[in-house]
Amino acid sequence: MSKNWFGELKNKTGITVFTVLIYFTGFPSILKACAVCFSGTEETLGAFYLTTLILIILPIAMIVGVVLWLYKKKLSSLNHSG
Amino acid sequence: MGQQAEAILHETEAHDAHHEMSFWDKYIFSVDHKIIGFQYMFTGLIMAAIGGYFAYAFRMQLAWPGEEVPFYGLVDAAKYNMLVTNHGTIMIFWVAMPVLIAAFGNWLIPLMIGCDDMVFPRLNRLSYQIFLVSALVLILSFFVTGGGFGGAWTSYPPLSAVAAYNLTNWGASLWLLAVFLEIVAFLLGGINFVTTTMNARAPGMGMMDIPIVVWMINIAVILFMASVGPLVAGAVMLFFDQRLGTSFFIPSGGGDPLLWEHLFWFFGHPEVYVVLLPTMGIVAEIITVFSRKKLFGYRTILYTAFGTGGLSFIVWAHHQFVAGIDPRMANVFVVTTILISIPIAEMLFSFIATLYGGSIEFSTPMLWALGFLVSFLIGGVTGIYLGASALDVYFHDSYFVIAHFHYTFFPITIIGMFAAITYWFPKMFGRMMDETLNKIHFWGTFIPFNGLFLPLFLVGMAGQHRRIADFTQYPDLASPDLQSIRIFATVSLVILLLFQFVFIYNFFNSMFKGKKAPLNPWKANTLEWTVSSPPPHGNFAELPTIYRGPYEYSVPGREEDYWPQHLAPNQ
Amino acid sequence: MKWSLLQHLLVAGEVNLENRPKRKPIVPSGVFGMVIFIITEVMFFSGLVSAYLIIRAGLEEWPPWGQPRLPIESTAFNTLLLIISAFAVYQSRKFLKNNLITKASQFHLGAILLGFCFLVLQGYEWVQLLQFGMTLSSSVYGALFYLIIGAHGLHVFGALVLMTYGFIHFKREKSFETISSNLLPMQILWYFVVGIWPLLYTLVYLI
Amino acid sequence: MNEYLDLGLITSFVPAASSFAGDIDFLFDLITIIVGFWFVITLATLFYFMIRFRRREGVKALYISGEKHSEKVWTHYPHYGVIAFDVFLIGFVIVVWVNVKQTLPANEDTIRAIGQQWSWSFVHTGADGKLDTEDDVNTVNDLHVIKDNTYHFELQSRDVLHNFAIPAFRLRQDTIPGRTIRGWFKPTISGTFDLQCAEICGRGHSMMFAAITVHPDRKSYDETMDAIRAGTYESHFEKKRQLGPVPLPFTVSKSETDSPYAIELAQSF
Repeated sequence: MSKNWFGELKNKTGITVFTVLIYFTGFPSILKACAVCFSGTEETLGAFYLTTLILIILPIAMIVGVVLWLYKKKLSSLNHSG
Repeated sequence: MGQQAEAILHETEAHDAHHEMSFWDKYIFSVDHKIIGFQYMFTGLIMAAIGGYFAYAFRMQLAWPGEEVPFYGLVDAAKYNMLVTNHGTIMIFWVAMPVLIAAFGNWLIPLMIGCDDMVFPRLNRLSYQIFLVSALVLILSFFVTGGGFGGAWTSYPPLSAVAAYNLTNWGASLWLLAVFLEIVAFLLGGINFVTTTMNARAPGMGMMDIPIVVWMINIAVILFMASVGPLVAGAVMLFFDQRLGTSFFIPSGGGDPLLWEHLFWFFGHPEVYVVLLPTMGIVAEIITVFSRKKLFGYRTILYTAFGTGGLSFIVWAHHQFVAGIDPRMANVFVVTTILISIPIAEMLFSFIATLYGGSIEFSTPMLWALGFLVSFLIGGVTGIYLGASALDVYFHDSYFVIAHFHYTFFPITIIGMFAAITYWFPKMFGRMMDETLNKIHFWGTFIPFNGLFLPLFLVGMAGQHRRIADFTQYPDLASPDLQSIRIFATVSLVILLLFQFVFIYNFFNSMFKGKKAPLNPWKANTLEWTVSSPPPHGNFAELPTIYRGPYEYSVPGREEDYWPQHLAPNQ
Repeated sequence: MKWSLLQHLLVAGEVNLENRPKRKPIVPSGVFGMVIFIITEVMFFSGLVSAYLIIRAGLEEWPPWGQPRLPIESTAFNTLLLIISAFAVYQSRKFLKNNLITKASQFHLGAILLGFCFLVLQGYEWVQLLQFGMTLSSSVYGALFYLIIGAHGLHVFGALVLMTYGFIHFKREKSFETISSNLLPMQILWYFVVGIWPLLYTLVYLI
Repeated sequence: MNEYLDLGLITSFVPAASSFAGDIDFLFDLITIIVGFWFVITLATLFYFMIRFRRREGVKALYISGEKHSEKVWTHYPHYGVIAFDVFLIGFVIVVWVNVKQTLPANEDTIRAIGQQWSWSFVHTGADGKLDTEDDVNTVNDLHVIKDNTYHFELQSRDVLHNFAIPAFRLRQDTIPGRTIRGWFKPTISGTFDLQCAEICGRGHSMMFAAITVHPDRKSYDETMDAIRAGTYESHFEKKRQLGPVPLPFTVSKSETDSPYAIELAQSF
């Protein structure tokens, strides 16, 4: 057993977990067996995905934007006075 | 009130000979942040009493179904639905939010950051007035024809959208209007809180010298402001559906009921953290003072709060695992949901680490804070079960969910509220509370609380689901064992409610007849303990300057074990 | 007593913490408060837009059978009015910086008038659409149109009321800095109201 | 998966009557062990600190900022543990979820459940194994299936949201008006179980319950179906209703009532 077996194991576990997640979240054969997806139309599903993405990204982006803006203002005011 | 504001007031009242303010000006239409905080607090406490009374009525019905409930009467199906719906709504929107955020936010922010009032005092007053109207509209909705709204606090359409389905034509609309007004009130208040904290801090107070509770209230407010928009949009659409004949959420007219769940839960989940974070802050203040320890990892706690806030925007779909969303989307939300346990766990570990090497005094506020840690821990770990989508297939809308979120909300709202009240009471009213009665009240609340909600985990595991008025009709759920569990929970609730009278007596008795409180009875560092109690209008005689962080307890080489923020280093 | 109560409720005299010598905030309170308010507003409109996208995706025919098309051209003109008004506000600020108070007030007034023109034309369009049989309850198409465009119209109206109220500052105040800082929050709101319109126009009218 | 780990926490209350019930019970037990481990350790630490560091005369508290790296590790190590267990858990959770909700195994038969205020209508396929044909058998509040057969279900709703919930099968799924939601289950124990509506659906939500009967073999199932067609079958549901205690008093004021179901309900109780 090599010395850095732990590092290898960690790396492998990470890759396995990642692959498993990708497999289960997006694999096309499972898509066909999706129990709920048939209920609405394709477009509805797409719209739900799109709006989910919008709603997730917008608030975080705005808050981060405002914080960065304040930070910049703060830095420039410090430079101005000092 | 600041000097400028006072000057303006005097200008406008030039014709008034009195310098004394009338009762109305002083207590009802005051712009003083402390009075507005009291107004929020007392309204919240009255609403808490109503919510508790509702809980009593429907728990009695569950324990002894079909029998007259003393002090209420017969609980039929319509009344049962109305009771559970409005219990949830009141406890979240009219107790947790006003007491934890609005009352203590108003009371503490200006005092703790060392300024004389909120930045927009009139906006603040308007906020409370709208809030009061919203509470009155909600109470009115119980008495209109058809009775109060009975479609659960989540109010899923089409049930909530069509009067023929919910049979509470006006109750549903008034309920929605009340929620809408309440949200508007908090928007106004929230703008005020964040702006005050940003712009009105005492000189010398850097970002990392702000007490954690002020930080937490601000993070909570920002979360609220950033998440509430979709709910407001949804509420307007639902109101149109109810009153103007549109069909945004009614499938026969081209709408989509899932859309409401989408918009509602986008707000609904951050809301949990909106009420959780202020209590975390209150607990942080109390455990540092009563263990005479510096807070373990100020920055860690702060960053975990940011992390929690950010993550709370991407977990909401776990409320819809079995609601008909795409199961592939559910997998992503399982990951994010379980991830959110990480910052919260880190925060709790930091609080526990704060106790290490301390000198812990078990006074009542400390008991409440420790009680919070213990019971919130149970609420937190049971959340893992429900975040796991596959288990949600079984536990969705069961009593396991009820027990879980009461183990989070009860500690947050009720225990957090009592912790804060008992801790800041000497400053609020200038008198001490009776310690013995306080301790009786603590044990009389904490033990029955566990007796009430631990059994609900068991009935939840047995598959008992929510919002059912009478389980005796369900052959599998009517077994005597389960019924005796229900009776046990109900008896615990009654005991819990009875012990609240101890608190009410103690509260008002101490307010008028209690022992006079010294300036700083707990020997705490933060700025609110430097002003006289109760603090006068304008708070500080002269604005303090800040020299250090808020948690410098037991500093080596110093004789006293505390070091207030405003003392200059040579003092 | 009554009069003083009314005054208390109406007169906007805030505590002016910015004048305290010891502390100088990075961003003025009014501006900061307005920015936070606009975050909420953006989320409100994103909720409406989400609803629009989801409901529209669920219907096969858009616009549904028997519903009138929306007037794209006249609204394009309307859009132009709104954008010009934003430029007028921008010019007004520029003049204020150069201490030209009369010109600044003229441009401010111009922006308000353009805003009112927008509202009036929008109202005229609504009257016509109602005559064509497109009402709130005729279909979810009409409902969404009136909801989103109406929500925006209400915001325009609110912002206009604020801007008109802000016009008083030109008469009352003496210092250019005070006028500028007092007007800034309202102007930010106006920029927001103008900025979100092309988005809604594209979404509701064009595609 | 419950052959690997079975604490019997849920099965002591309600039997595990479907093919995936064991997986869900296994997951519950697994989470209980992992979470219980952390819970006990954390709570023990908390109580130890409370007792060990209580206030004593002349003992001053330590000054620890928790900002130094050597101090931070004390919260970080348990934290890494939590992350490791979280990742471990997510793997199992997703495997079970994919089995239950994301895959649709080949079926022997299909049933349709239609929710309305406040009863369930069920459609059985009859002899040809297809829905929407002449020999369909319709029942109200009474569902019949055969043991060890895999069923697909189609959920529909006439008015509001309902939830098709069978605790013994560990199954809950919302029904949504305007959509048809498909899924599957495979009963493994014969008997009669509760079928509930688990999403609030109005005034009569408490009354909206049905029974699912799992027949041990096809013979018994066919006999029942014939009896239902002939109108001679007394449903299990009805028998249970008579045994149960008094129904709730209902007050539905006539002026408020627009719903035909509400009128029906008000008259029948």
